Order: sequence, then C-alpha cells, then structure tokens
Amino acid sequence: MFSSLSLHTIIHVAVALLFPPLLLGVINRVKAVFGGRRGQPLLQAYYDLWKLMHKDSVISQTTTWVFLFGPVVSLATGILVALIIPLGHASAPLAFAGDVILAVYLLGLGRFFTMGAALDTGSAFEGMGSAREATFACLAEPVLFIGLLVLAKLTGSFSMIDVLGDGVAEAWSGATVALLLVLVSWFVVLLVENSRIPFDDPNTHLELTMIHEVMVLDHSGPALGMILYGASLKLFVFAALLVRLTGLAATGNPLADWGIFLTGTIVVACLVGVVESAMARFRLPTIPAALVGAGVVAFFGFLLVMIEL
Amino acid sequence: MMLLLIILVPTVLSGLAMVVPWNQWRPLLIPLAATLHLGLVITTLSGGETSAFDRWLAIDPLNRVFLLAISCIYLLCALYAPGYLWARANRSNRVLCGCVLLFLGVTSLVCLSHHLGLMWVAMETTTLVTAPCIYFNHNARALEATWKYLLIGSVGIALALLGSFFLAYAMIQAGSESTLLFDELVEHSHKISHPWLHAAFILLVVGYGTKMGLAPMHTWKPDAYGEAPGMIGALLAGVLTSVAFLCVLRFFHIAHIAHEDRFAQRILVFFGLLSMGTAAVFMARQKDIKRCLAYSSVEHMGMLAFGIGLGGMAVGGSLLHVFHNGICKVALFLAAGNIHRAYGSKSTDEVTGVIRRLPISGVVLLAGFFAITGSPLFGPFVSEFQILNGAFEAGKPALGLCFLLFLLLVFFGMGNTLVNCAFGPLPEEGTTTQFSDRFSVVFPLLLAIGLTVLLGVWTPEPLPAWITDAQQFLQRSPAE
Amino acid sequence: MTNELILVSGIGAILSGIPAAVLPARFRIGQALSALVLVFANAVGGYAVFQRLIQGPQAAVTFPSPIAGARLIVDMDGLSAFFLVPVLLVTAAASVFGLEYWKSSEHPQSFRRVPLFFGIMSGAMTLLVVAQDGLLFLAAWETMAVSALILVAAEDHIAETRRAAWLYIAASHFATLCAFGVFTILRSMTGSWEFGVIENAHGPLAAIMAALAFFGFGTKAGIMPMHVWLPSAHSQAPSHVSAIMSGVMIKMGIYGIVRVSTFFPDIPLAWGGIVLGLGTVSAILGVAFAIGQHDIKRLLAYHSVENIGIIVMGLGLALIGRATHQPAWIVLGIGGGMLHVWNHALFKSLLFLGAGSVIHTMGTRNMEVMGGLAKRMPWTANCFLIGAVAICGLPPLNGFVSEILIYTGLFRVLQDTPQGPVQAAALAAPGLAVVGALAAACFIKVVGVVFLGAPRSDRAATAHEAGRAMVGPMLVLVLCCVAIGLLPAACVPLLDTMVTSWTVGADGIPSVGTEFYLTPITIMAGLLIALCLAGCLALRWRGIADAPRGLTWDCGYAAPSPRMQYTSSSFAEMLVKLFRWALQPVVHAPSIRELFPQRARFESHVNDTVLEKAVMPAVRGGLWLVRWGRYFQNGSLQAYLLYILAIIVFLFLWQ
Amino acid sequence: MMTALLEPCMVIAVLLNFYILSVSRLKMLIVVVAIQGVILGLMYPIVHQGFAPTAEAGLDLIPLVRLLALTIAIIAIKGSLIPVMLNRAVLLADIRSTVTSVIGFVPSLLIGGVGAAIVFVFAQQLPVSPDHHSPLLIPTSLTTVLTGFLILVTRREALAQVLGYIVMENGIFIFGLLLIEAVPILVELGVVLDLFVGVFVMGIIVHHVSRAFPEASTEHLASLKEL
Repeated sequence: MFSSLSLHTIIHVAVALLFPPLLLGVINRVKAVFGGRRGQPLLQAYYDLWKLMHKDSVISQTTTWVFLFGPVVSLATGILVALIIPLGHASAPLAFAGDVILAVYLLGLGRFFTMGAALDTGSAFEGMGSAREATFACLAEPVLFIGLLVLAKLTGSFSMIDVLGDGVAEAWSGATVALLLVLVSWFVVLLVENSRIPFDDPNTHLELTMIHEVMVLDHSGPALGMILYGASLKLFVFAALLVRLTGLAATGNPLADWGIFLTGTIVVACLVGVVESAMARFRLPTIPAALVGAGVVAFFGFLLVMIEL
Repeated sequence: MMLLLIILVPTVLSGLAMVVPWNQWRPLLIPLAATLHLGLVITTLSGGETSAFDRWLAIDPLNRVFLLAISCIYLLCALYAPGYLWARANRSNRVLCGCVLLFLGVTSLVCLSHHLGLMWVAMETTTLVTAPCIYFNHNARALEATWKYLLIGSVGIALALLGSFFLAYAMIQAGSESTLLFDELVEHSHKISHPWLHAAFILLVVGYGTKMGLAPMHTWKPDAYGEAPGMIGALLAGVLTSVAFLCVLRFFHIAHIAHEDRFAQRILVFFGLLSMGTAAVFMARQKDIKRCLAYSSVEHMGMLAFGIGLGGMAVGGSLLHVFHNGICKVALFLAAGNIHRAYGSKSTDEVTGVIRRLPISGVVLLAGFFAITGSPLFGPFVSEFQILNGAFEAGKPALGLCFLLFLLLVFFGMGNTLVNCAFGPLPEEGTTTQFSDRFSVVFPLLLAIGLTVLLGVWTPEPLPAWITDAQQFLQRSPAE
Repeated sequence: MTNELILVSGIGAILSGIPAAVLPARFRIGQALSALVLVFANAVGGYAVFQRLIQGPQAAVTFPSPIAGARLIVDMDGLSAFFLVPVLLVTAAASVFGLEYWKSSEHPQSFRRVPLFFGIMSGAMTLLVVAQDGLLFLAAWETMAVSALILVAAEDHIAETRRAAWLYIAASHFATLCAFGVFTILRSMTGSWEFGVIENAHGPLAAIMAALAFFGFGTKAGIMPMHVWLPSAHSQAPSHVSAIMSGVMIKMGIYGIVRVSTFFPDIPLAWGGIVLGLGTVSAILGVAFAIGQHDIKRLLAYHSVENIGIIVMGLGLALIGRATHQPAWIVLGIGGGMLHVWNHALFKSLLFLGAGSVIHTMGTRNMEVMGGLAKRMPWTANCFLIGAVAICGLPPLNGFVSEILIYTGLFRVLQDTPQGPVQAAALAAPGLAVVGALAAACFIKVVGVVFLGAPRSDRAATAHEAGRAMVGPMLVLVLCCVAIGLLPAACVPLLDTMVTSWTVGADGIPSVGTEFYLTPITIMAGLLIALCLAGCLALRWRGIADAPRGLTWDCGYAAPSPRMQYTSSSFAEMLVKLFRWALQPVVHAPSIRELFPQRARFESHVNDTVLEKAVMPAVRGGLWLVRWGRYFQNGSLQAYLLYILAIIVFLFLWQ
Repeated sequence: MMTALLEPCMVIAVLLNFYILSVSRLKMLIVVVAIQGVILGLMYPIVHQGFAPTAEAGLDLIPLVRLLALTIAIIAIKGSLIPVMLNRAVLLADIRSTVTSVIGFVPSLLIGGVGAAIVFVFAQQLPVSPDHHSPLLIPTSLTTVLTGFLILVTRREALAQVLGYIVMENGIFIFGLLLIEAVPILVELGVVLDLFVGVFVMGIIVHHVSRAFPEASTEHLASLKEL
C-alpha cells in the first residue's frame, strides 16, 4: 500500500510541507492587484510563521489543555491529509484503500478540536464562530462526498491515488459535464472550508461577522502560527484536489506533471483571490442555501454518471 | 362414592358453616373444605372411580382437567379467606362462608355431571350462591351489582336451558330417543338434526357464555367483580368462568361429533375476538382496578373460546389456559382486594405508590399484570403462545395477527391502570386505612404468583398428558 | 463446555443482585458484593467467549420447555459470541459505576431494587444472545424488558419518570408481541421454535415475519419512527442504567433483527433497501434531534437513535449484498455494522457514565447551567471528550473503524455494480457524511458547553470530581475505545466468526480483514498521535507552559459574565433551523414592544416530533373512538339484556 | 282428546303474553303471570297424557306419581308461592304499583305482536317431528320466551323484570313439554326449584333495592357504568 520511498515521495513531502503558505501570499497579491495596491510580499506568510514561532503567548484563564490542543490537531491533520492525497504524481506517501474517507474525517477531527479550542475560551464570540463553522461543515461535507462518489464511480476505486489519479484524465472525455459539476461544487467547498469570501471574510474587523477567524481570536504566538500553517495546508489540500480533479497533471512526464500541478494550485489561489475581490460576503442565512445548492449540483453530477454508465 | 364425596364434603361443611356461631372460627372451614376437596380430587383422579349414578356423574379426560383446575384455584382463594375475613371482623360472615362453601360443591357438580339437565341445575345454583357473596359489602353499589349479576346470569342460564331442550329435541328429530345424558348424546349425535343443533348451539353458547362472561354477555362482570370482595372476584374469575367454559366445551364436543366443527368454530372465534376487542376497548383509560381486572377476565374468556375455535394445538393451549388464567387471576384479584382494603378506594386517582404502601401486594399486582398479559416466564404465556401458534398452524394468520393486536391493546389499557398505581408517590397520611401486608393476607398471593411463575417454566406431570388426552377427547374423529 | 460456562455466567449475573437486595444497607457491603458477583460472572462469560473463539462450535445445551414437545437450546454461535462481548463488558463496568452513583444513602427508596434488577437485566441479556430457540429467547427478552422497566422507574416518585417508564414498557411490549409473531411464524413454517434456516421462506407469511421482526425489534433498537420511547426512558433512568440500556439493551433489538435475518435463505432486494433507507433516515434525524436538546441525557439518547441508524445502514448494506450475492458488501456491511455495535456500546456507555458523574455532582441534567467542569473534574472531562471523539467517528478512535467499513461497503456498491437501481444505495455514503458532521457539531457543543469555558452557575463552579468507582469503569471503556481504534485488526477473528455464523452455509465469504485491510488504520492512527505529540512537545519547547495567563479577549466589553457564553441552544440554533421541518422546535420568545422592556425570557426546546405529532394524536384518536364504545356499558340493565337478545338474533341470522 | 285441550291452552298462553305486555298495574301483572304459570302446570299432565299410557303398556304407576307430583309442584310454585312472595315484596317494600316501560306500552305490544309473527314463521322453518304434539307448541314456547325478554328489556321496574324472567322461564317450560321422557323428574324438580329460589333471591334483592332507592325501578340501578 505505501509506495516505496521514491523521488516522488520526497518531492511530495517537500511540496506538501513547504509550498502551502505561498498560496496565502498569492491570494493576497491577487486581491491587492484588484484593489490597486502593491500588497504584501508573496512570501509574507512564511515571515509571519517564523515570527509567530518565536513569539511568546498569552493564554486565557478559563482554558484547559483543549485550547492548545486545537492548533496542534488542526496542523497534524492538515499534514496527514496532504500526505494522503496525490499531488503532482498519481501516488502519495500514505495512500491506502479507503484513504478517501480518512482524509475527510481527518479534516473533521481538526475542525472538531479547533471548535473545542474556541469554546474553551468561554467567549461568546468564539462560541458563535464555532457554531457557524459546525453548521457549514455539516453542509459542506456531503458535497465533498457526493463528488467523491462520482469519482469513485468513474474510476472504480476509492483510494485517493486512484480517484484523483490518472483515471480522472481518461474520465473527462466520457463524463465531462459530471466532472465539471463536481469541480464547481468542490470549488464552493474549498471556499467554505477555508473561510473565504463569499462565505466568510478572513480580514473582517467585526467579530460578530466572522466565522473561522473569530474562533482563533485568543490564540497567540506559536499556537497561532500552527493555526496559520494548518489553514494554509488545508487551502493547499483543497487546491490540490481541484487540480487533480481536472486531470491535467497526468501527462505522463513527471516533471511536466509536477509543473502543471504547482501552477494549477497557484491558479486556484488566484481564482480564490479573484472571487474574493469580485464578490461581497453573503448574508449569513444565504450561506446554507448556497451550500445546499452546491450539493444539488454535485448530486446532479452523480445522477449523470449513474445514468450514463 | 368418591365422586359424591367431592360434591358432598363442601356442601356439608357449608351447612356446618351456617350453624357455627363463632364469626372468628367460621372462615377456617373454607380452607379446610378446600384442602379436603383437593385431596379427594387427587385421590379420585389418580385412579378412583370414574362414574356414578348411572353415569350421571362421571370423570372423563375433559372434566378431569377442569376438576383439578377448580380445586387448585379454589384452594388458593380459600387460603386467603380467613385472613381477609378476620380483617373484616365487624361483619358477619355466616352467609358468605356458607355460600362460598356451597359454591365449591355446586361447581364440582357442574364439572362432574354428565347430564345436561343436572349440569344446568348446578350452574343455575352457582348464580344463586354467589349472589349473596357479591352483596357482602352491603352497600348500594354492591346491591346494584348483585341485582345485575343475578338477572343477567339468570336470563343467560335460562337461554342455556332452552338450548339444552333444543338439543334434546334435535335428538328426537334424528329419530333417536330424546335424552340429556351426555354420553348418549355423543354416541348418537352424528345423526342429529342439524338445524336444531345450530339453534341449540347458539343458545347454549350464549347462555353458558353469559356465565363465562363472553362479550356482549359480559356486562355483569365489571359490576360484580368491581363490587364484590377481591376473594369473590377471584373465585368468579378463576372457578366459575372455568366451569362455564367446560359447559361450552361439552356442546362443542357434541357439535364436533355431529360434523359441525366449522359452524361451532366460527361462532367461538367470533365470540373470542369480540370479547378480546371489547375488553381492549373498556380497559383503555379504566380508572377502577377491579373493573380493569374484570375486563381482563372477559378478554381471557375470549381467548379460551378463540383457542377452541381455532382447533389444533390451540385447543391444548386453551385447556392449559384455564389453569394459568385462573391462578393468575387469583393473584391479581387478591392483590386488588388488599389494595382496596388498604386505600379504601380502587380508583387510580387515589391508589398510587402501591409498591411502597403494600410492598408484597404491589409487587404481586405488577407481576400478575405482566403474567396475565402474556409475558414469557409466566404461566399464561405458555398457553397464550400455544393459542397464537395454533392460529398460524391452522393457516389463519389474519386471526393470529388480530390476536396479537388485541393483546397489545389490552396491555396498553391494563398497564396504564395497573402500572400507574403500582408506582408513584405514597398517598398522603391519613387518607388510607390501617390495613397492611400481613402474612395471612399475602401468602396466598405469593403462592399464586409463585405457581404462575412455576407453570411458566415447567408444566408438571401429569398435566401435559392430561391436556393431550383432553384435546384428543375433544377432537377424536366422529367415526370412532 | 463453553455453553455451560455461559449459562453459569448468565445465571450468576441474574442472581448477582440478591446480596444488595437483602443485606443491610449500612456498610454498602451488599452493593459491593453484588457488583463483585456480576463482574465475576461476566468474567466467566468472557472466558467462555474466548474459549468459543479458540475451540469452535460446541455441543448445544438443551432443557425441556414448559410447552410439551419443545426444548430450550443454549448454544453460543459466532453471532452470540460477538454480541456477548459488549453485554459482558458494559454491564460489568456500569455495575461498578453504580456502586458510587446509586448509593443507598442517596436513594433510600430504590437502592435495593436497582442492583437487583440490574443483575437480572444483565444476565437476561447474556442468556438472550445465546438462546437458540424462540421460547428461551422470548423469556430472556421479556426478563430484560421488564427489569429495564423497574430500573427506569427507579425514581418513580417523579411523574415524568413514571410517564417515561410507561412509554418505555408500552413500546417494549409492542416489540415483544412482534417477537411472538415472528417465532410463531417460524414455527408455522419449520414446525418448531428452534432457530435455523427456513427452507421455504416465501410468500406473504415470510414478508409478514420479516416486517414484524424489523419493526418489532426495531422498536426496541430505536430505529427512527419507532424510537419514541427512547429519549425519555434513557434520560429518566439512573445513568448507569441508561448506559446499559443505550449501550447494550437496544443492541438486543439489533441482535433480534440480525438473528432473524439468518432464518431467510434468500433476501429480497427490497428488504435490504428498506433497511438501508430507514437506517439512513434514523441516523440523520437522530443526530438532528440530538442537536436541539438541552438535557444531556436526552441528547445522548438521540445519539443512540443515530448510531443505531448507522448500524442498521451496515445491516441494510449486508442484506442488499445477500440479495445480489455480493460477498464484499455482505462482509463490509455486516462487519461494519456489527463492529459499530461494539463501538457504540463502548463509547455510548462511556458517555452516559460521564454524563452520570456530571449529573451526580451537578444535580441536574440541564446543560445550560453547566460549564467549565473540565477544570473541576478533569478525569470525567477527558474521558467524556474521548468518548465524544469516538462517537463522532473521528480517527484515531474506534467509531472511525466501523464507519470506514460501512463507507467502504457503500463505495463498493458503486464499484461492483455497473448499473441499476442498486447503485442508489451508495447515496447513503453522503448521508453518513452528514451524520458524521452533525455528530461532531453536536458533541463539540456538549463538550464545550459542559466541560469547557467558564461555569454558568454556582453549582458548576463548585462541582467535584467523581470517585474512583465511577472513574475506573470510564477509564476501562476509554481503553477499549482506544484499543479498537488503534488495533482494529485484533477484532477481525471475532468479526469473521460472526460473519460466518450470519451467512449460514454461504460459500466464498471472505474475511473482513481481506475485504478491508485494517493495518493502515493502525499506522495512520499512530502517525496522527505521533504528530500531535510532536506538536505538543513543540509548544512546550516554545515555553507554552509558562505562558502568562490573561482574561479571554472580550471584544471590548466592560463586564463580561459567564452567562454571556454561547449556550447549548445558541450553539444549536442554526442547525435546528436547518432541520426545522423535522424538529418542529418550540420557541417561547418575548415580544418587545416598549422602549425599555421588562426582564424577558427566551426559551426554545425540541420535542420529539414523532411522539407529539404522530403517536400522541393517534392515541388520542384511539381514545376518542374508545369513548364512543364505552357508551355500551351505560349501566342500564335493560340495555345489557338487549345485547343478549341482539346477539342471539344476529347469530340466527348469520348462520 | 287431550291434544284438543292442549291447543286452547296454548292459545290462551299466547294471548296472555300480549296481555302481559300491555298491563301497567304491577299487581295485575303478577296475577296474569301466575295465571300463565297455572295454565302451564295444567298443560303438563295434558301433554303427558297425550302419549304416556299407550294401549300395550297400560298405566304405569310411577309416571303417574311423577306426573301428579310435578303438576302439583308446578302449580303450587308458579301459581301461588311466587305471586304471594312477590306481592309480599310489593307490600313490604312499598313499591309503586304501576309499571313503566322504556318505550311505552303500545310499541312494546306491537313489537311483541310482530315478534310473535316472526317466531311463528321461523318455527315453520324448523323441522318438527311428526309426532302427536300440537304444531303450536314450539311457536308458543318461543313467543313466550320473547315476551319475557321484551318485558326484561323494556320495563323499568325491578319487580317487573323479575316477572319478565318468570315469563321467559314459562316459555322454556312449554318447550320442555316436548321432552317429557328426556328430562328426568329430578332435573325437572331442580329446574323448578332453581326458578323458585332464583325468584326468591331476586325478591330479597328487590326488597333491598326498594329500601335503598325509594322507587325500585332499575334505572336507579345505573350508577355502575363506564363513562
């Protein structure tokens, strides 16, 4: 099940661990361009992480160990998921049959402890944030799953390296519409899961309107760094899912594949930036509707696959 | 001689009870008579004489079962009598004791008689001897109950007489000698006149069914059971209804020999389901514990009729159910009697927390409730389950499902009454009487519920063999 | 020998309550002795299960039955052995918990009858799963059901408890009577009540039997529309009783369904579909109802509905597999579902025990007045948290293992069938995903509101940790949860025995371990734990232990109070609204009309929709009909005599 | 010869039934029922005579004794003991002297008439043995039973219901005339004795009832009910 320690594995681990913060920079840069600003350096997230790791922290009196465990788990699960999904090559260091489910559930575990950490502070706002996060996750998760069902149906497997492997590229010719629908719905999931506009505004300054950001208000220093890093990993994971889903990174040439993959993730980040710049944040009650809409889109894709084959 | 003794011993003791002047010692005659009776019954059944008076009295496989059943059930009630009557020392128990003792004599006579006329006379006498017992409390409600019991019972039994006459006439019609002797009827009934047999059977089932308490002739039951002392309720529900059932079985037997099974079975199933349904309706939201038990008795009489109507293994179930229902009803009625004494009420409005106020009676009530509703591990389950299985075995799953449905509805109704009064807070101080769970009034309950449990896990010999015999006796092919 | 041993174990358990019931209350020696006997009896049972695993099938033990010609059979087959594990483990743990939770000094009314019937119920469940004939099964079944009634009604002076007890026994008796029907039909088809494959199981009778089994046993199990009794009974019973009711007793309903499904040689596809469908509905709506609850035990009870739903989904998948002859689906479905039986037994009883120790110190089940208990009762809090993670099906704990098996099976449906309506079964997978997410939302709510944050009441501020007898059993259960989560492969032998016994005589049934390779789960769990440890060490290395403590960031408010924390209802509000169509929440909101409004109160609660909107109206309608019927007994003697006349006339006309 | 007497007796019995249905005075009712009883008692030897002494067998003594004893017993009980007892009850308990009907006298009479007609038609359907009895016997018997039932169902007063019961028994007794050889004397005596004791006990209860309730109509006895 585990691929041997090949060059691809080494590249995979390196990319998974080092590349993600760059995407945050890309998004910021795109938004800056749209706003007519120069914006932060592309590598700003790396600087932030470095700085946070060296800062001291203040911890709320009401908290317990859960408060600190939240960032740790969210980072750990992020890393594991990044090692499960295929990146530039149809393999992954930790791939096994059924890892699709593990990946989704690992993200769930991360979310669980992030919400726990938020509730541990006893702040009304952080509670509010975690309630919203919980609600939207309930709606986003099935969308992801229906998409996976489509892929599993098309590729005849439910291991990440097959589902998002080379089979997808072949499937595009047969089930273009279905895959497009999945792509769209997953992009919505990406926006929700990573707390992006139009579902959440990471840069807002009013706690009442936040979702994800408000949950981590009390974290500081290395813990906050872990959260930031974990968030970038999550963004990277979803971007990678989208890129693998397009099936473009399956040319057969390893170098080209990795190149296409990395470019692809940056393109996804740019897209996120564009959406963030072009759209306003949804009203809170609209969000479930939008998510259910994404679910319906994915379900339609599933129906297409069922009927076509 | 033994057969005569079975009838005479209680009758003589009844006469004795009427002359014994001591209110305190008189009740002891009841358990004495019951013990002697059981002894005599056992001696007789284990190989004594089988017939007397030209087969006017006889023991056959059918009434053997019933004789044993009524003797056992009566003994359980009898053991309770002294304790209960001592608790009611302010009231003369002369008439009650006399009647209760005579009751044993005449029910034995009903059991043993092989002559339809004699059976009828004895049956009518049971109505007369139980009426004063129901009136024991001497209040307006008891009076009303007695009046209704007496009149409905008499009318019913009068119809049974007409039915008996019809039956005898049916024999004349068939060209054979007119007779009311059971053995002769059975012997010749294959050539009986069918229209008259039909009419006779209907009247007989309605008539003796009135004594059994099948719906819609059951209307006296809630009143009589509700107002009579618990012990009398137990006797009526355990003994009287059983012998009435025996009478119905006698005629079913004749109908069977006359190849009228389908007709007879249809009627019995009809009455069975109607009784169970009626009981279910009236048990819902029933506030009166004793009336609730009375409807339960209606339900179980329905079960008996239903089981016979189904044929096959259900017949055995029905016969066994006579024991199980009777013993369990004794436990329930005696417990209800204790509760009535202790609370001065039998309404669920006042009766709550019985398991605290009367720990033993309360537990027996609860256990008896589960037993009578057919919970496994209790006797009634064994028989009810056989009746149910009989329905499916006979290829009538719809009837079986109806049976289950009624069991469920009855459970709901009865449980809502009994479970709710078993649990709950203790009533306020001063609202209840001084009565408490003394040994003399609880050991018969414990005995009865213990027997119920015992019968639920083990059917002692020779009961299974006797039941099988009785079943074969009932179902033996008319050609033989 | 194993069958005799398990019989001894069951009977020992049944008798175990006697010391507590008869010995003097003062030194609690009776209770301790009872718990000891029960633990010992269950240990004997455990040894028997182990022996069965090693030695294979043994000769059955038979007894004469009260019904002539039938016999009672005790034989531990694979299915029995599998279900015995949670029965033995959880009842033993809960009985030790009860030592301290249900002290004679605190419960003078019921301290005798609770251990007595606790033992009876435990033993009855042991005997239930080893019974191989309808009569013994029914006897054990009813003993269990009635003992549970006594246990639920332990605090019968409370009116609500009595109502719950009554609702419970009414539903339970419905289940019992359905079981009557099932075994009766079994006998009418095979000629005896003994369990075994019915050769000619076709026609309407077989369908009736299957329906009775599913809806009857499903009522006991608490599958969605039949779950009405479950929330109130679980919340009103003493917590250690809730633990065995939810952890084990409702599994007996599942056992019933599973056992009866072995009687049928062929399963129609529709049965599997219905089972899977109702399982999914049960799982989703169960957790949705759970989210709306403020009563911690009611909430846990609804999670039982959810988890039963998951188990039933697995079963449904396996039935579909049997209908379409797909061994992989069978193995994954039944394997996952039954492993979830174990898992749910472990973590749900753990959670109920945890809730019990919270209730013991708080004196209430209302979560809205709790908060911050993790500081005051860390052992309970941590155990509860682990249970919460496990019940959400999150890695690296046991809930995940069973769910991934079911997921895999559902995915296999897509993979193994090229087309056809069977594929729709795969849609249960996203359903399961919704369930997982909702469960996570619900449990983070419970953990957050009860254990995290600041105390919302004085009682919560002065709460104390539970004693050793209460924490110990919880730790045992935690250990089991973790063990299955980390080493699921260890369960494979028993799972395989169970699957073999379920698929009587079928060829080509692979091992669970080959259908789903479990070792990666162990590795991934190890990696996850290692990474988390590393993260924690990193934080410690960065000096987090000495970090200064400050106030929570209060967003600029001057006087924050613990009452301002997000409560359980506020946390759930959005989700409750999403499921408004099913939950029908009742909201008592103040209407503000003046400029300076008076003190106002906002309250919302979620009642059981099925009970309030379907069952109660039906009961009321029935009673309305009955009232009409009662006019017949109107006290008039003339009327009564008229009935007699009428029935004679009717019969003469009819015949 | 004897059967010639039988038919008028039966016609009288049927006509008495109608009269019973229309009588409203309690004392009169008691008297009429008693008369009916006496007529039945007289019918007994008539029927018996009709077939018992056949030419070959000659006059057997034992049946004769039996015949006489029973006739006397029946007439004594039905014709004098019971009416006297009921009259005593009326006097002692100070019972209102009129009978009321739930549905009115005319309707009950009508129902009685229609019922009698139906019964006569119904009796035609039943196979009757071609023996020496009057063909009227069975319909008369059933009509009387029906009349008794009608009284039981429609009359409010407890005592009237007792009388209804007696009328019903009379009807059954008429049917019993068909079965003289089947019913042994012991049983016959038992039946009559039971009737007597039954009515006696009922009388006692009526007495108690009228003490407990000022007007002894059974409508006052309707406190035990579901509702």
